[in-house]
Amino acid sequence: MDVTIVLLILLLGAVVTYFSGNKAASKVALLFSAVAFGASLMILNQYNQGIDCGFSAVWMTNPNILFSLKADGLALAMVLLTTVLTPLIILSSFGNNFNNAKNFYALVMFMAFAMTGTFLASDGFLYYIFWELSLIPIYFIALLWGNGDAAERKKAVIKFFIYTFAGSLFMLVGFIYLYQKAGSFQLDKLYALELSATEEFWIFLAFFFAYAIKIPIIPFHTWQANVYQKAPTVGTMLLSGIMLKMGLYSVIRWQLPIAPNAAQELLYTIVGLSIAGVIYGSIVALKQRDLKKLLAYSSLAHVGLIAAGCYTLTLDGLRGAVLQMIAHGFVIVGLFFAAEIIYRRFETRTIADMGGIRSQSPKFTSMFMILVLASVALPGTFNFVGEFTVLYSLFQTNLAFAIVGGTTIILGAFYMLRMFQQAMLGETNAKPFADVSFNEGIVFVLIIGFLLFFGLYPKPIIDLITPSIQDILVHIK
Amino acid sequence: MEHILKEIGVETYLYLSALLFSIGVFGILLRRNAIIMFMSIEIMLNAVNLLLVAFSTFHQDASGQVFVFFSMAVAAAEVAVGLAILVSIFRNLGSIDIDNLKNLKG
Amino acid sequence: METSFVLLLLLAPFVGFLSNIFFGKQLGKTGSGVLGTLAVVVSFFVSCYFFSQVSGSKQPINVHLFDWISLGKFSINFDILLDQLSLLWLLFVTGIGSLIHIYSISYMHDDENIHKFFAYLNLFIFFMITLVVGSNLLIMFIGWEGVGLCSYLLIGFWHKNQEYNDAAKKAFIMNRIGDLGFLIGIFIIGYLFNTLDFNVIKQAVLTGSNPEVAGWLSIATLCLFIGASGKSAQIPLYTWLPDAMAGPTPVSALIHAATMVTAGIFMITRLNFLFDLTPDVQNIIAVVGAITSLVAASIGLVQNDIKKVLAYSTVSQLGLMFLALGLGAYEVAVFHVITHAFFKACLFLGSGSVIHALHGEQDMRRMGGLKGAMKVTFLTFLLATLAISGIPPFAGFFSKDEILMVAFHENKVLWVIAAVASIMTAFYMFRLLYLTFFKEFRGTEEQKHHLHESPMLITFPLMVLGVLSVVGGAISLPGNSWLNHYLEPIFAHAPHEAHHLGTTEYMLMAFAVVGALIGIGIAYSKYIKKSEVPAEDSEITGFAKVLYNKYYVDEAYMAVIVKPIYSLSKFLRDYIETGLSQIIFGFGAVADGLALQGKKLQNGNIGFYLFAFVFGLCSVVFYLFFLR
Amino acid sequence: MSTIIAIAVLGVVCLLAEIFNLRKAIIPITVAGLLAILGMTVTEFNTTESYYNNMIVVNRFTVAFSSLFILLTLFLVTLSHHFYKNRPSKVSDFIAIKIFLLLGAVAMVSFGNLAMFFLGLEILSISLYILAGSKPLSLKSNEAGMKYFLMGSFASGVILFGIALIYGAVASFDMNMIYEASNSAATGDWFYIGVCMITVGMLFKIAAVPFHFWAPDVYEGAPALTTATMSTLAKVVAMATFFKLNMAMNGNMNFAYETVIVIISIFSMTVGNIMALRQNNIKRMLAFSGISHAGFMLMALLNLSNTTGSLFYYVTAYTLAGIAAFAVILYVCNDKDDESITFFNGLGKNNPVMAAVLSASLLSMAGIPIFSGFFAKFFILNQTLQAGYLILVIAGIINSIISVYYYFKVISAMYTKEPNEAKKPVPFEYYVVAVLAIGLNIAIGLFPSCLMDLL
Repeated sequence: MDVTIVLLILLLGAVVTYFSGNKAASKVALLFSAVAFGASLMILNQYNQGIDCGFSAVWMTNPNILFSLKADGLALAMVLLTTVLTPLIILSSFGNNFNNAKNFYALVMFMAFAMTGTFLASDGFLYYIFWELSLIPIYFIALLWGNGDAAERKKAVIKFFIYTFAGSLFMLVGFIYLYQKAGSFQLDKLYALELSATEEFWIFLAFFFAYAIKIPIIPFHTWQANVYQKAPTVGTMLLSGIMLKMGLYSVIRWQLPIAPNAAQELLYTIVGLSIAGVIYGSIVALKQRDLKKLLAYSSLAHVGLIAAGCYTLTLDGLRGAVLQMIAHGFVIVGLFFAAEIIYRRFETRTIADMGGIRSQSPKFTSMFMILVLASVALPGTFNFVGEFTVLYSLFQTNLAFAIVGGTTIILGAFYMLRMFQQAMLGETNAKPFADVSFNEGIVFVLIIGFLLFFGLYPKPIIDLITPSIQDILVHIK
Repeated sequence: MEHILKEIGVETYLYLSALLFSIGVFGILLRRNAIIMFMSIEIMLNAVNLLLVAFSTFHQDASGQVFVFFSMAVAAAEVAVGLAILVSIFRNLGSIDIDNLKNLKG
Repeated sequence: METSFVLLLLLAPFVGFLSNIFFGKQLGKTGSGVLGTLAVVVSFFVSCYFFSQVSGSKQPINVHLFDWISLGKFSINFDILLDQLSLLWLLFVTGIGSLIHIYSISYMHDDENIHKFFAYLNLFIFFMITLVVGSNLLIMFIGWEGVGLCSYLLIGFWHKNQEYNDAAKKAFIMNRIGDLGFLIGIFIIGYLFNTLDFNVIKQAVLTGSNPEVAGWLSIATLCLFIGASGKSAQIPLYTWLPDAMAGPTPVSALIHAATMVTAGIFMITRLNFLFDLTPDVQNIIAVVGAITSLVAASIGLVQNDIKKVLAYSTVSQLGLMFLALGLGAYEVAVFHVITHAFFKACLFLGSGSVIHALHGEQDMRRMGGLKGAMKVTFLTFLLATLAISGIPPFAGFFSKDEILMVAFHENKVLWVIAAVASIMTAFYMFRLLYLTFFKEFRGTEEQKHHLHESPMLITFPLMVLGVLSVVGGAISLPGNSWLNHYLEPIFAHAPHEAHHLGTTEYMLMAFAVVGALIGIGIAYSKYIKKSEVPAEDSEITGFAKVLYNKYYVDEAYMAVIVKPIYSLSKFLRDYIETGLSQIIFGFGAVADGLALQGKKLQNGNIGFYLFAFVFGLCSVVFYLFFLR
Repeated sequence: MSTIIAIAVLGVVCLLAEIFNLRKAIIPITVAGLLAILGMTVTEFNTTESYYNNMIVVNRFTVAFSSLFILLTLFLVTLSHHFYKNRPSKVSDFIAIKIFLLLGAVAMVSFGNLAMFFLGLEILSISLYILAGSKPLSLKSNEAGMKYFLMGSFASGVILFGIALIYGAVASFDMNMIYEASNSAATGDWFYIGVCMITVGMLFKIAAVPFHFWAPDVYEGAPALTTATMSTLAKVVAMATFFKLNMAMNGNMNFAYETVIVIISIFSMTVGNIMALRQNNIKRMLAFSGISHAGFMLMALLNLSNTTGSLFYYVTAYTLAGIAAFAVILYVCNDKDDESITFFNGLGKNNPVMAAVLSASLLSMAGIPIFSGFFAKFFILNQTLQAGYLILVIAGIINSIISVYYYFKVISAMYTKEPNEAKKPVPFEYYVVAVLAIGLNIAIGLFPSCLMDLL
């Protein structure tokens, strides 16, 4: 069995969901995504036994393109992240009634398929196709099932689409250029390429455009907050939980090993930029009025830190970045879900209109609180493991980076607790707030359970990703 | 025939037909009456025909003259179609001034 | 065997936390309280067991639980270290913790969320134990942040009041500022020694000294000290502690007086071998400690809220401990931590008892004359007050006196500051005592009517702590210190030779006692003789007003740090964000404008089209044949 | 060769059918005939032969393109059935003209002699003039016909002049001779001026800037099916012929000529895309989009020896997407006066399949994977970069970004806006053509090799 099975299940899931009718769609999608998760666990098991689960077949000969999937620990970790979050995200949407549910869930499944493909592809061209492919479903999800004023939404979503599309086209040029040099899009061929300093610089920059917009690193982030706010929560979760990680993963998988010298050259600039994003995101988040926007900026801050970790080019940086990607994926999905739950009951996302929820729904409050704490990387949560490792790598690069980047733990606590206080605490709200339902509870419990368990025992994940990261580091150094 | 060409020079024919061609082009550019524009196109085509014939003689090769027949036939067909369109325009507009045809733009 | 006991030690409170969170409601109010208390008592007994083991064998116990985080060059394990220092802390954390749990059963009985209260308290004990027993810096950091979290949860326990929530948030964020320092310190140590394990670092420090290390080490210890000053409320991060009094009184007693706030001292003592190598940082610590103690004491002079006075007193006492740490007298600091835990817990619980009796009244101007109605409370309070004021032979006398002695030997200026702070302490503590328990009752009639001694569950812990405040000094008597001896293996350098008790020492003791008595005397003359009652808020003027408003430090922080950040945030949100957005839209607008212009070109005029055609033809020909 | 004859016969059959009152059978007969011809053509794939003194050349290139043209005509004829429902008496004419148009197209790519090229070109053009003006009562159609006619015949004149000059230099219309002449140093300036004029004429036919002005007006004014023909069939015929001409005439194509192509390509892409941003008529929008695609296709000329496959792939992808899009446009705008984008509002609700087809075809044109338009752009850009024109690649990329905006404008109108009219049934032919075309489009996207390796 190789990794194509996961892709096939997800794709099949998308098709079956589409034909299953509006009523059954969510359950069918849940089923298929859960099966995909099971399949990826089996792949993981195989991988741990030392069986190569990759796949490779010739797709075209002219130009020379292979349909090749590489399943090393890093890719598997990201695939698992995708396949575990997808059912959770689908489950989280059970309380919503979407028009045309079959389309909606089919798109969600398709997006999961595309993102999984992005993580697995080891042929640059194939990778690019999956990368772009994941953009279409989220465009429709945000456009059609989003909230708020339709014209505004359209504007935000099209901006997002064009912006990210623009970035990735530059990456495509980079890939084409590399192809001219290497005669292949294969990952290892591209790794082995000897490029001149100028070439590396431009290749690095071309990739950087694509990734900086996707991740996003300031000042390329302007699409983010609006889209997060306007998209339906499921879309926001997909975007923030998984899609951002595509950018970060790609930095590690493609950009750094292909253009290591340029990365070394630009290290200070780019790490500095990423860290500036941490501060910027945190400060902007402080005074947001909309809960989803606040979370969007918090996400900006967190991914800034992750990106900084990636670009330090150290083992700790890369490893911490991957850990933090996984952790952030979970926590941000949880937080957006919390926002969604409040919205389901109060029909508002404005923080000022909330408050006093704690006395009405202790369970929800506790779960939200734990997520907030995980988000500020309290030790004991998985986020801490990642953030600590990343900050340590920043320190190895430069003390100032660590100090400035470290302010995230202060500012993060500042805006998150401020939000929590305004949204949840205070005099009991006049409007009734039902506590979490069973379905909602499951999502929270799974997310929280994951974060806490791996917070105390991250070893399995660390062991999974470390060998592949070391392989990549060989090419970087 | 040959000596005539030698006496006058093939370049001269070339210049002549280039001149005729330019007259046609300027006619098209400057006149606004559709019929006159058609005529200018005919002048252009005939300029080419002249050139083809001249070259045919110059090269002692008949294919050029054959080509002229093709070209004349085509020109006739073309003008027939053009006139048909013009007629329906005239029916609709009552005018064949090309400046009236400005509805499609932007 | 040891592993399972260690797990019992750690997990007992955690299980208590879980069961209180999930089943607290079903257990009933008393039930959850008893459960919570039992959980801590179990830990206390396990600690006693280990204590007896270790003090017998003198061998620290190391337990490896599991691997945790791997970094590039080293990995961090989840290991437990039970040595003399951690056991000492364990004992008083779980011991005082148990007492306060018992106290809370009664104190919090009327609160609807009592099960949560006990859950949080248990969680706090769990994290505190983690902090203390961790064998490396990062596990300590788990506990460190964890207790901060519990502090946050408990300060904001009455979550309907947003001011309390503000206080909780402030505490958490202030702590986090320190935590960043701590974290950076950890990084540097990890970088220098490739380990975070205390014992390994100690070995490394003791065996080799690398000059290159020294520079970094100073930064590391400085950062660690910043961490400690956050948690232990030193200048400039002390402002959260007085605000933290918003929490229920048992919380103030447990977390914000006896245990959590001493974590900074624990950490520095734990890493004494590092701080010994960086005398510059030690000086900073000593100075900061001394100044904190003076500033806090001076603010305490004029506060009217009974818990605020105690809070400033705590800050001040913590300052004294840091002074000792900075002077290298770690064992003295530890000694003071322990005695302080006894008498300060007693004071807080006593004040809680008073507040309980007065149905939430905390302003001393509305108290007075309670000694008749609340005999046990008064008596224990008196003992603890004497202890804190440094009257022999109460516990506080010995510990405080040792600090002063060390200071006298090391630096006279610091000694003067500490001595003044001590005198102030004696004054405001007796001011507190007099205003609360003596003279006439100044509250409402209704309160007066309901005045009563607290129930047994409240007075019992008071009595135990009262007794400890009296005899606690015995663990480290001058000249024959059990504590110094016990802690010896912890320190890189042998503890200061117990000072030879010469004339100077006796002079100093006498001086200290006289100073304390002067403070008490002033208080007596003001509040007993002249029967003064502190002025109402609006009437306070002059320097007293500055003191009463805590030197306006909070306001200054607000104006200098918080407000600018808020304005910056608004500015970024309203201008920069939109501006950046506009830039992106600008590209679109440019294209759009071009499109509009282009539409004019596409004017429908066939003449123009033909002209463009000819123009194109000509330019191509021209370019190809004439420009070439 | 047999292809051309068969097509001519089929055209005559169409006309005869009208005479014998078999009006209803015309379209089925034509479709069947075209299918047969398609099959026949495909079997000729591996033969390389020339006929009539090298007048007609059959090789892989011509067979591949001819097959594509036949396929496109097949689609267009199928669409005709419903489109000309209200004008039954004219059906035979329109179908016959389309078949002759195809004849011209096949002649154009199969030429071995400039005379054949010219004849093919004129057959194609004249058919299109007629089709463009084929609604005699509509002023728009008249205007479109007139504009197209005037400019087209002007361009024909220019091409003819070019041919005459080449003839003057080479003394033959035969492509082999011309090829040799282009490779010899002794060839005079006449020849190059001639090449240049033919180039300009062909640039007009594919609607490249600055010879593009006719396209939007004519596309808008002509009946929708004619627009479909022009934007798909006519454009790629011209492109394929232009490519073939270049292969023959530019044996030593110099740098300056390439520069001209580069500049025109960049301008075509940019002008086409930017102008398309503000269009409200979808046909007009597609006209500008077609201009920008012409710019892309021009890139193929910069790497003549390698790009045949890429060009073929590109035109296939583009035309299939175009046919699918026009099938939907015909469906939506059949009973309307013009083709405003607002008519597409709410199509996603009224008719999800047609909306999906249109979205897919627009996405394909925008160059989004997994639709073949993406691969097409990729292959072309890849070849262009190989030829060393990084600047052109970057321009192409930037233009792709711009183009997304207007394609998505239509898509979001279909899905987000409320429909302004009731549902109406989809004619079966439109449905089949739309789905088939987009299906083929996606299929060649998934298996690009099947086309790329042909040539």
